[in-house]
Amino acid sequence: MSQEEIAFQERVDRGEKIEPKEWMPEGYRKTLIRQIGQHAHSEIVGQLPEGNWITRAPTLERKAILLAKVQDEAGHGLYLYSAAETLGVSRDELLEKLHSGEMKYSSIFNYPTLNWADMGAVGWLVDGAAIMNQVPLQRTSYGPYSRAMIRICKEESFHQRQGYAVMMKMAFGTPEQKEMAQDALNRFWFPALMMFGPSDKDSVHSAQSMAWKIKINTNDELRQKFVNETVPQAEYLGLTIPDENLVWNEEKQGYDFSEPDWSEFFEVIKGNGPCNRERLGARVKAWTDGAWFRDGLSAYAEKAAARRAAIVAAE
Amino acid sequence: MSQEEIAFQERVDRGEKIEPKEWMPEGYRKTLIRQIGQHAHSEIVGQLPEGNWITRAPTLERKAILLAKVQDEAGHGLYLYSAAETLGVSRDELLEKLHSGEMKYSSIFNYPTLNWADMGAVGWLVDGAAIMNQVPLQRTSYGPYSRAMIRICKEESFHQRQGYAVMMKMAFGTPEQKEMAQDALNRFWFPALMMFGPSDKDSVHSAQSMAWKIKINTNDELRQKFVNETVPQAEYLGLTIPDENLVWNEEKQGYDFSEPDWSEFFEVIKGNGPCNRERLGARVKAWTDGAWFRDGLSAYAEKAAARRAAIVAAE
Amino acid sequence: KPAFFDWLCRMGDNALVLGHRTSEWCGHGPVLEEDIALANTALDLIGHTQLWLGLAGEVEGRGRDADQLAYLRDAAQFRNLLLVELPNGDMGVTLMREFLFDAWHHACLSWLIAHSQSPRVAEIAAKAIKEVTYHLERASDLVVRLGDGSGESHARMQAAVDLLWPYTGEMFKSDAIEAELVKAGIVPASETLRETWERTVSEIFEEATLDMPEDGYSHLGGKQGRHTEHLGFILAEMQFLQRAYPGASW
Amino acid sequence: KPAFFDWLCRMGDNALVLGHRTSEWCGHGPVLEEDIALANTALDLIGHTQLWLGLAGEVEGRGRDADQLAYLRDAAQFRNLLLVELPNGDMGVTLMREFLFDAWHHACLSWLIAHSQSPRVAEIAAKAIKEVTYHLERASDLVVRLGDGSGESHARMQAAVDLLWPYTGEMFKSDAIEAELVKAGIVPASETLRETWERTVSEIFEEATLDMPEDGYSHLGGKQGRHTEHLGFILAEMQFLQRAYPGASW
Repeated sequence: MSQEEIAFQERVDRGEKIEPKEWMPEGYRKTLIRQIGQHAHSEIVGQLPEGNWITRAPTLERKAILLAKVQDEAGHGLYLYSAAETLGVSRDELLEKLHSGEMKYSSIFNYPTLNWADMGAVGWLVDGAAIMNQVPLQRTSYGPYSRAMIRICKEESFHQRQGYAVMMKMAFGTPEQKEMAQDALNRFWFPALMMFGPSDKDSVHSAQSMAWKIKINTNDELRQKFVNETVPQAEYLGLTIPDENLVWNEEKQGYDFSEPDWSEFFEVIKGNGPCNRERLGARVKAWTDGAWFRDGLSAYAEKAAARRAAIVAAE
Repeated sequence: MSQEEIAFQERVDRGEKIEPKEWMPEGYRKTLIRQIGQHAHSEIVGQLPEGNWITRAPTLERKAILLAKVQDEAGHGLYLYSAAETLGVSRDELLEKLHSGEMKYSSIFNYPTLNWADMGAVGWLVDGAAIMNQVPLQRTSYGPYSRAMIRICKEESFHQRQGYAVMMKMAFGTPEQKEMAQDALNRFWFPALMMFGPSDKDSVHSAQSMAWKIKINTNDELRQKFVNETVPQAEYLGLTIPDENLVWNEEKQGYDFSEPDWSEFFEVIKGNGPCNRERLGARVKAWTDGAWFRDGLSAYAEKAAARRAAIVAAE
Repeated sequence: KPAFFDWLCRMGDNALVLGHRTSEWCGHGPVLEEDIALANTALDLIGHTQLWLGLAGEVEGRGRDADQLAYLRDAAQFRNLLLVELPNGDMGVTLMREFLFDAWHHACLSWLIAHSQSPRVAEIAAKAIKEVTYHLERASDLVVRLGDGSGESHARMQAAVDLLWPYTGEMFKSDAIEAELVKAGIVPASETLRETWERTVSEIFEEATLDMPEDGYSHLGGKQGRHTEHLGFILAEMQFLQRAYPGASW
Repeated sequence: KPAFFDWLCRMGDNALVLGHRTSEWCGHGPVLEEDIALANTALDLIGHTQLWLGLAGEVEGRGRDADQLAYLRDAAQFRNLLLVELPNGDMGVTLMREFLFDAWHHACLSWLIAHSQSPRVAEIAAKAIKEVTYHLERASDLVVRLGDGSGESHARMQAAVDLLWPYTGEMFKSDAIEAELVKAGIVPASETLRETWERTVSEIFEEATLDMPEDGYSHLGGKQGRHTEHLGFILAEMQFLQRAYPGASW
């Protein structure tokens, strides 16, 4: 380790925030760009599964709540691309990598939303798992990232409560509604557990990321925490977690549970999830169809600048 | 009149059929091409207003009947383009003129179909008016046209009965259904009357067409006949014809009725009907999007012909 | 009273149907800022729907609330302008429609705030106008920038104008229902809003280098429940859950 | 019996949903002959739907007829293959889907006619196979002509294959419901149909100069009621009138 690297690590260890213009190791920068970019992409792709139900929301209030939520997600994307930009990468560069498949987004968004209870399950389980991942990141070492996470976590926990509220309406509703709620839980349970990533035992990057405080907890710790918090919530709803091996372990003061099917996880990452083609396709289409719009705005901006320059020159 | 023209007119007057390879006046040929082509175009554009409800047909049986009907219309288009082809104009030439707006189709198809009773009203009133126009044309002087009309009239009268059956279900159904039936009648009554065209008093072409037996009755005769037959049918349904001036005229043994709003008729012909843009747009899009399909089939046909030729040559 | 109910449905249905169309863009916008702005616009419009249809239900006095009016009427009972139910087309058509509607919407709400004899109507208008003012500013700004942008963006915006223009006449067309309420001083006569609208539109079009078409044929009927073929499909989608699970609570 | 009901819904729902998708082309085909052929295919499929769902209703014994099953079940109760609910895409995708499905459909009906221990099932299959034989011939012919046609038509047909291939595996995937009926000799085990299907497909693809993709990941779930996001929209449209006017007679 160079002197600079040692000094950097000491700052991190002391809990100081690293700010954009300060020196940082190239690996730190790269890892952050990947992590923040992937998170930003997840927010914007994450508009789609819920966007799928906006036109079919069952009441005006639910429609408004869902619109507000999807709007928040786009807003989170904006914060995060801005945070990534402080590391020297533009939003357009990151989007290009998303569209080419070079960068990923969270695999959870490759699952379809098939009934209205999915709007509950996504809020409750998907946002719930996201928060579990993100709360510790409020203490991450990179200042802009940490501040973005504080803002995002506040809104996400609001989304999670709204999701749980939808789940309650469904689980305590008509028999058909309860069936939809159970169906949603059945389909989202294991994908939600996968959101924490495979066990860190198998991950090479984790140790370095934890030293840099880009990653705060291990995947397994967070997954366990998520299960512990979620099981009683499911019980309250009267729904059954689709895992026969789920049982309280008095000794570890937590639940034992089945591992998700990691082969499915890797298939989805490879592009074979139920909706990979649709999700990425929708974003690429939006970008391609929107080229004339962006070009038009740029052309106007150039003309306007030229006009201003002409006025200044004439004065 | 030349000798040929006199001889031709005498054949027509004797009730002989004119066949494709026989001599005919250029005006006769042109008028027939326009009339048959326009009728063919009407059949294929006429798929669209009813096609609009196929995916929403309320029972499997109704869906099947509607599919069969739309299929028949395409079939009628096929007969009629074939009849036109005997006059030396290809289907593709005629379609090009449809797509460019040079040739017209029946204005009635520029009205929208807005509720399920419209499937009844279209069959009852639109096919009804079409039949009224077409039945005399079975006796038209041009052989292929006459034979096409015989075939078409048989199917159209079947369609009209099916349309009336839908109307009965709706008119004798729930209050909402009856309301839809009345609404459909309100919207289609005057457009159906317009299908016979403006009064022949104002038409320059009519006299010549009638001499050639391309046109058999005047527009006003047919319109009167249609009203006389349709009013009792509406009464049976318990529906009100949207015309305050409609009254039985003992003397002429027919109904007096209001003229349709001919300014609307001419607006629709000019392209300003409620659906002109959608209808013609849909056909042009189908044709444009289908170019690769037609080209692919042609390319295969050429290759296949070349292969056959090569085999013959090798033998 | 039936006239008042009908007119309130016109206001509410405009907001509902335009909100629906706008929300179809969610997640499919040309830039992230547009995704946000479009979702926000849709959200505002759904909020207005709740206010107008809520009052409509009260006025009707048959116990229907805003949700029941939104979800349990069929197309022929809808009273929105044809303009708002047209398909989105490209972003140029969507923005142009938004602009043409907002310019009318703003003029209408302004009148209601200043003159309506119904305090409830004036109150809703006062709430809605803040958001509509913003919608109009945003749409105007984009119409100018895209109209006076690249060759392609100009061409698309002009094509959007030409496509939508025949649907604008309906905004200024009165009927008997309106006349009754005009007499009561509750609503403006439609034609009185035309001047303000035309001023807004012509100013922005001039800045945007867009041509204002000649007034020609107007498509009419939406306010009386005679719609385009598009509305039925919108409602089939929008109303599915309420229709399929009657009486459920969501 | 619940297994039999479920399997009959699989057959009926395939026909219903593919019929729906096919009917979306009505009036929009690339040549008039296609307009006719597509309407005819859709019509046949709706006919099959009536037979299969009619029997399903009888087997269920709760008084539901084919219409009630078609119009009053929500997506999770539908049992069709994912393949048939995918959007139509271009005519290449539509024809390729038709061909891949027909090749399976024909093999399945042939087995049922020859071997099913249920006379009712064999009887329906015997009725349906005449039309399906024609569908398969027509689709095969067009796949060959377009695959071996122009450069563009070849490219489009190959793109259609690549798009649809991951949805074909589901046709040959058994489950517990099927196993029960296989044991009773009523239906074929799905995997036994693969050989015939692959022979048909590979022969036609060879003639069409199309590449058969490697078998890879298969999208599953339709037969168990876990669909794509598309089915919900299909049903919202298809079922609107029955949902909006419960109990009316049409």
